[in-house]
Amino acid sequence: MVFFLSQMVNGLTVGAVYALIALGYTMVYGVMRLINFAHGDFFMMGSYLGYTVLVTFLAAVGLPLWLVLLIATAIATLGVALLGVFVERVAYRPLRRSGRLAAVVSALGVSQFLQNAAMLIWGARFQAYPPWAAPDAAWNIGGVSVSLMQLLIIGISLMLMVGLYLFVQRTTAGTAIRATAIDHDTARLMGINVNSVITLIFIIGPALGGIAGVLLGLYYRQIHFTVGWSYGLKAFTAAILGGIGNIPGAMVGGLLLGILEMLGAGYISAAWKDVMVFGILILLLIFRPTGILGERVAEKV
Amino acid sequence: MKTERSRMSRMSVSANSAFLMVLAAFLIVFPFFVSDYWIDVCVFWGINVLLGLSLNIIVGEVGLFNMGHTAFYAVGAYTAAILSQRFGINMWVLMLLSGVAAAIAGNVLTAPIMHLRGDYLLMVTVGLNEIIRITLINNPFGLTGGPNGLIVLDQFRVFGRVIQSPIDFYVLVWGCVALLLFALFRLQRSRIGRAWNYVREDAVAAESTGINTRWAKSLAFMIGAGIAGATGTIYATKMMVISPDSFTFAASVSLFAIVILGGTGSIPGVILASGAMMVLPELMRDFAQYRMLFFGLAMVLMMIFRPQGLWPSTRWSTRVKGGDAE
Amino acid sequence: MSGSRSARLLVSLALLALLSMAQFARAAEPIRIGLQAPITGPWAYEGEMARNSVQIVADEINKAGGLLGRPVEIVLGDDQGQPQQSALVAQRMISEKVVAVVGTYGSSVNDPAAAIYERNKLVNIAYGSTAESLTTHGRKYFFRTCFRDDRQGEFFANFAADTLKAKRIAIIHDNTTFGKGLAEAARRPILAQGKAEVVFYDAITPGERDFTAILGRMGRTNPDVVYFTGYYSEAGLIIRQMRTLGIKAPFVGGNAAVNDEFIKIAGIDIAKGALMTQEPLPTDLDYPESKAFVAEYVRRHGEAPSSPWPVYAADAFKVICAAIEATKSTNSDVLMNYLHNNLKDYPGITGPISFDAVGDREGAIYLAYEVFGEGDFRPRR
Amino acid sequence: MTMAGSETAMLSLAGVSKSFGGLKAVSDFSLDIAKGSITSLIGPNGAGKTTVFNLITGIYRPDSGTMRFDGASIMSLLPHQVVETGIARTFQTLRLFENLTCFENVVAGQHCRCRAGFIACLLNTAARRREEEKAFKLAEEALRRLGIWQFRDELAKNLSYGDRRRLEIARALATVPKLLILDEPAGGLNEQESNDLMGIIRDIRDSGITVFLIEHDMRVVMGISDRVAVMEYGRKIAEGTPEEVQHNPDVIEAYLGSDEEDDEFAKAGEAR
Repeated sequence: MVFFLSQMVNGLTVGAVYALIALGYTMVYGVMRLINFAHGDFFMMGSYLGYTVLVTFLAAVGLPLWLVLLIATAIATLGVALLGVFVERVAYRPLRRSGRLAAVVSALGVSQFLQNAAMLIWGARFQAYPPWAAPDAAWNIGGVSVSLMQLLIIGISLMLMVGLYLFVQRTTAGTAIRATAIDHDTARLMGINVNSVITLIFIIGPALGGIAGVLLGLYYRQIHFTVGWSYGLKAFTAAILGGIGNIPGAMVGGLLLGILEMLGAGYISAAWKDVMVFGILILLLIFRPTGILGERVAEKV
Repeated sequence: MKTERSRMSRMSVSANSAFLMVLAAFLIVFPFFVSDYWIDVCVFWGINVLLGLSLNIIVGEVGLFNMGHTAFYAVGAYTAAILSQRFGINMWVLMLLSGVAAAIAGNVLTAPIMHLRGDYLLMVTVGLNEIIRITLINNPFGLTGGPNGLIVLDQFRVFGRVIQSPIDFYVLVWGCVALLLFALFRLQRSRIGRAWNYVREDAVAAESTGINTRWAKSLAFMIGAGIAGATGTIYATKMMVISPDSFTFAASVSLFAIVILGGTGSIPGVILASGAMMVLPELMRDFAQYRMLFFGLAMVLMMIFRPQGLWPSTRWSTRVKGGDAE
Repeated sequence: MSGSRSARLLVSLALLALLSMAQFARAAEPIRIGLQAPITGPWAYEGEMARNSVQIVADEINKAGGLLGRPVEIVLGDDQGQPQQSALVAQRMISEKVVAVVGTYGSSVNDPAAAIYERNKLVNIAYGSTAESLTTHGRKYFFRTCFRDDRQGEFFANFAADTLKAKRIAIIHDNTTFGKGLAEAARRPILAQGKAEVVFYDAITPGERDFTAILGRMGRTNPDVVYFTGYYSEAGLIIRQMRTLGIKAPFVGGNAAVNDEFIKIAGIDIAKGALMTQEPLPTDLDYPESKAFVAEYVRRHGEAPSSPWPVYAADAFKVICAAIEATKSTNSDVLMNYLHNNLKDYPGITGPISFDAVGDREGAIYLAYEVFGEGDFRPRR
Repeated sequence: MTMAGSETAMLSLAGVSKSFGGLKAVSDFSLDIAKGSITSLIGPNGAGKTTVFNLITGIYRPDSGTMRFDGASIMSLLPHQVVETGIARTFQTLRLFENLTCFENVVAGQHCRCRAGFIACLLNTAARRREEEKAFKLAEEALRRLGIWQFRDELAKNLSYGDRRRLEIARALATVPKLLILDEPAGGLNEQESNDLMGIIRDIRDSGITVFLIEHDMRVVMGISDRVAVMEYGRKIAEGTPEEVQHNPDVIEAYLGSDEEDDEFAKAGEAR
């Protein structure tokens, strides 16, 4: 039981991060029907930006730790959001009328570019977040070890997810996003500026990815330019699992994937873990083609 | 406007034939002037062309998103390696068998989700690629040799001559390309090829016009996977050693990019793009570090300024002779 | 696209191809020896060091008058750490008519090349490919100056049982050719000796960062020592997550874990006391040849090579030159026979070199390293 | 004249119902279509007419009821199998293969009449060639019948709207149907084009093909129909000759009582 609970805590931690990244995939997909393969790399850039801020600017300044972390996170988030808007302008917007395959390849190109840019800027070797930055506190609750970073990751992720959900459901901008997701032309007729909505999506999605990047950087310390690829793949899987285009679906999918992974590795075999994850994904799609929470989406007629 | 367009498409068809003739001439003359190394480069180019064309059936002709194509390539290569190692079956038979194995794998694994939206299929094929790669690494029942892979000792034989030297492989691979082109040409001009294009254009309309879209999609997937599997046999005998390192998701992605960058559905496009993928990195050697950066940038720019690809698809469209003049 | 434009495109492509071919058509006066290494790709760093090291040896030989009165020249082939590129490089080496080849680094990358060299009867000496399988195919022209994984595995088995007095051993690998090979090579002697048991054996996925699940499962087996045979980046995470989970067993890494980054990722408090099994680093070698070599390397590049492998490349190059010098021949069969039968205890940079019947280097020198401080790995006393 | 159970019924629907998430799109719908007739289905937007078509052509599966065509049940057939039994259709919103030529569009209709498999196509057997020759001839006939043969090598997307409508009918005809189902064939056509269309539909009927259509243009409906059925809120509220229907108080009520409702429901019905 203790072992099971520890695995759940670990699974929730990883899953919360998958969910944060999956939100970016799902929002972009919902509005643009584009699989943004570069999204994982926004997450990676977030990790590196946070690292740079921590190491170069803030190491010397005598501010309290929580403030330092807040500033680093804010700068990384802002930077990644700007990057997201820029990428959308340059690499996706010109392609909106050129078919979806062109956009997918463009996204793959952006991903390739970002990875190699990161390699050139920060080097091909692994980098590590400074040890003083990450709070090391951990508790042992009845044999289950829970660290402060884990609680922070789960807490912040849940807060952001709920916030995003409320934003999309309750605000005017959120309504515009939902309307655009249903149909661009109708949304335009209703007086919604579709371009602004897409820009907004490319601020929110990458920003969430950026926050996730910093959080995971602090948690694991180790960062590398290839990390976006594997997390991106998992997060996208999570988005599909929950029902792509669906915001609560991304959360559920992310958490579920994290827990599945941890239980799979914890009880069965770490080497076969990914085979199980993808196997479950395929089975789920066979029996429930729209994911766990996905509604039946009308194929455009 | 109307007549102009139709004339243009006719001209491009002749450009296609011109391309193939120039290519054939080049390929015949080429080996007489270069070292074995460049012949070998062309062997791998040819292998990539085979793979690209097989993926093009799925992505280009039918419009199905398949981003895990190397999975089928791997199934073929490993089927050949395992059967040759254990039973010493003739390589030509193995080529057929591994093609069939890959086709079955392609069909069994994708049939249940064939009717889903394109993006789900994409995700499933990606998952499939990972499942197969990890399974190969984990060495189930001691079959696949784990991360070390398998040694392939047997080779193709033609009238007692062992296909071994670069020029032998050159002839074998490009001979296969020629055969495949011929087969594709036949298919494209038949009811099967047309059905594929109808499905790509509008699956609902195709179904309502009496086309079994599921059959059309599955057939394309089986043929595409089968060809990739058969190509896997050639790859295995060429490399003599195969390991999971050759069948990664990244390899699938670059194959996918070849098809789109070349011009979805375009045969000259696939040949040009896979050639460029082989030669460009060689030419950009001086920029070693920046190479992949430029490569990513080029993909984006290409899609923005030439979304239809290097050599946009021009089909050999079905025309009727005679009739009255326009 | 109009017909004439496509024709122009084709002509320019053909020209490009011809131009690039011309570059390889030069005739050669010097004795040419190939170096196949990952100059780009994920192992670019290793490839670069190997190139630097071999260059030092070549320069020395040329300064001393060359080989058989002819200068030596290095023909560099970049295999990018990919199997297919490796096969291409091997073919290029044969087209270039090199006398012998040094290389390469990765085991799974080496295999296709070794197969081609074998068929074309070209002596090739690997410098970083430690997988056992490479010398189990009966190849006559394949040699290596590095040691096989099973020697390191054996070293670990003895070290764990005799020095650490471990009874329950956990082994984790990363499912790469190298990591899994070493893990198996360690498990075998432990099982055979019967002094200890392997209580846990599983693999992580490289590139991932959360190993708490597998470590948690491992922790329940109460190991006395944990052996991780993968790379430093994951090793750093594993030791830290182990300690967070409260697993106090000593951590031993394989030779791929030795890297400053290991300490940075784990944090010095946690990394301190971690052990590594590995070939002696160049700076820890006691032979006069090694001291001279390291000094020259530092003079040229400002720091000593950070891994043992480039030095094995330099040794491979030296051995080839020694064979040519001794036999006064550049014939592959002559060289092959000489290396198998006549080369005994050649004074290499990494110690005496002799090859056995399958081309493996005889003897083995491994040390247990310990982490003492920031960036400080020292042989354990 | 009662049609129920009549031996001349080509298509007979009995008690067919379909609902989407609690919303009854079609309820207890019964209709017989006589062989060789032109039958129209009319009704306000959102009445469920297109849903009836989608049920017949296998795009949706009915919740209850029976559907028989030419004596055999078509309840569990997939759309392409429905076409094989001899029912061809067009769409309310045109669905052409835009990037293919008109000829290729029409040849699509012959796909289900051909049998050549993978091997036959690869080997280009004589049987395959004969079969294809026949298919091409039928496609040519269909194009000529609709008067668009001169556009055969043109891409479908380059045609005028009226010609595109004709092209879709030609494609349906090329399947050699017994029953042709047309979803608002006159939609978006001008008066001259509508008149031509009426002629074409009559010709089709005269060549022995039964026609069933949805239409809003009452001039067309009253001009060519042998029988008219009227739907409102998923139910059939009237059926008879054009004159009978025109004077049916329920129909008048339905048409006057409802303003142009938004046709969202109709759209939703077609989408899946």
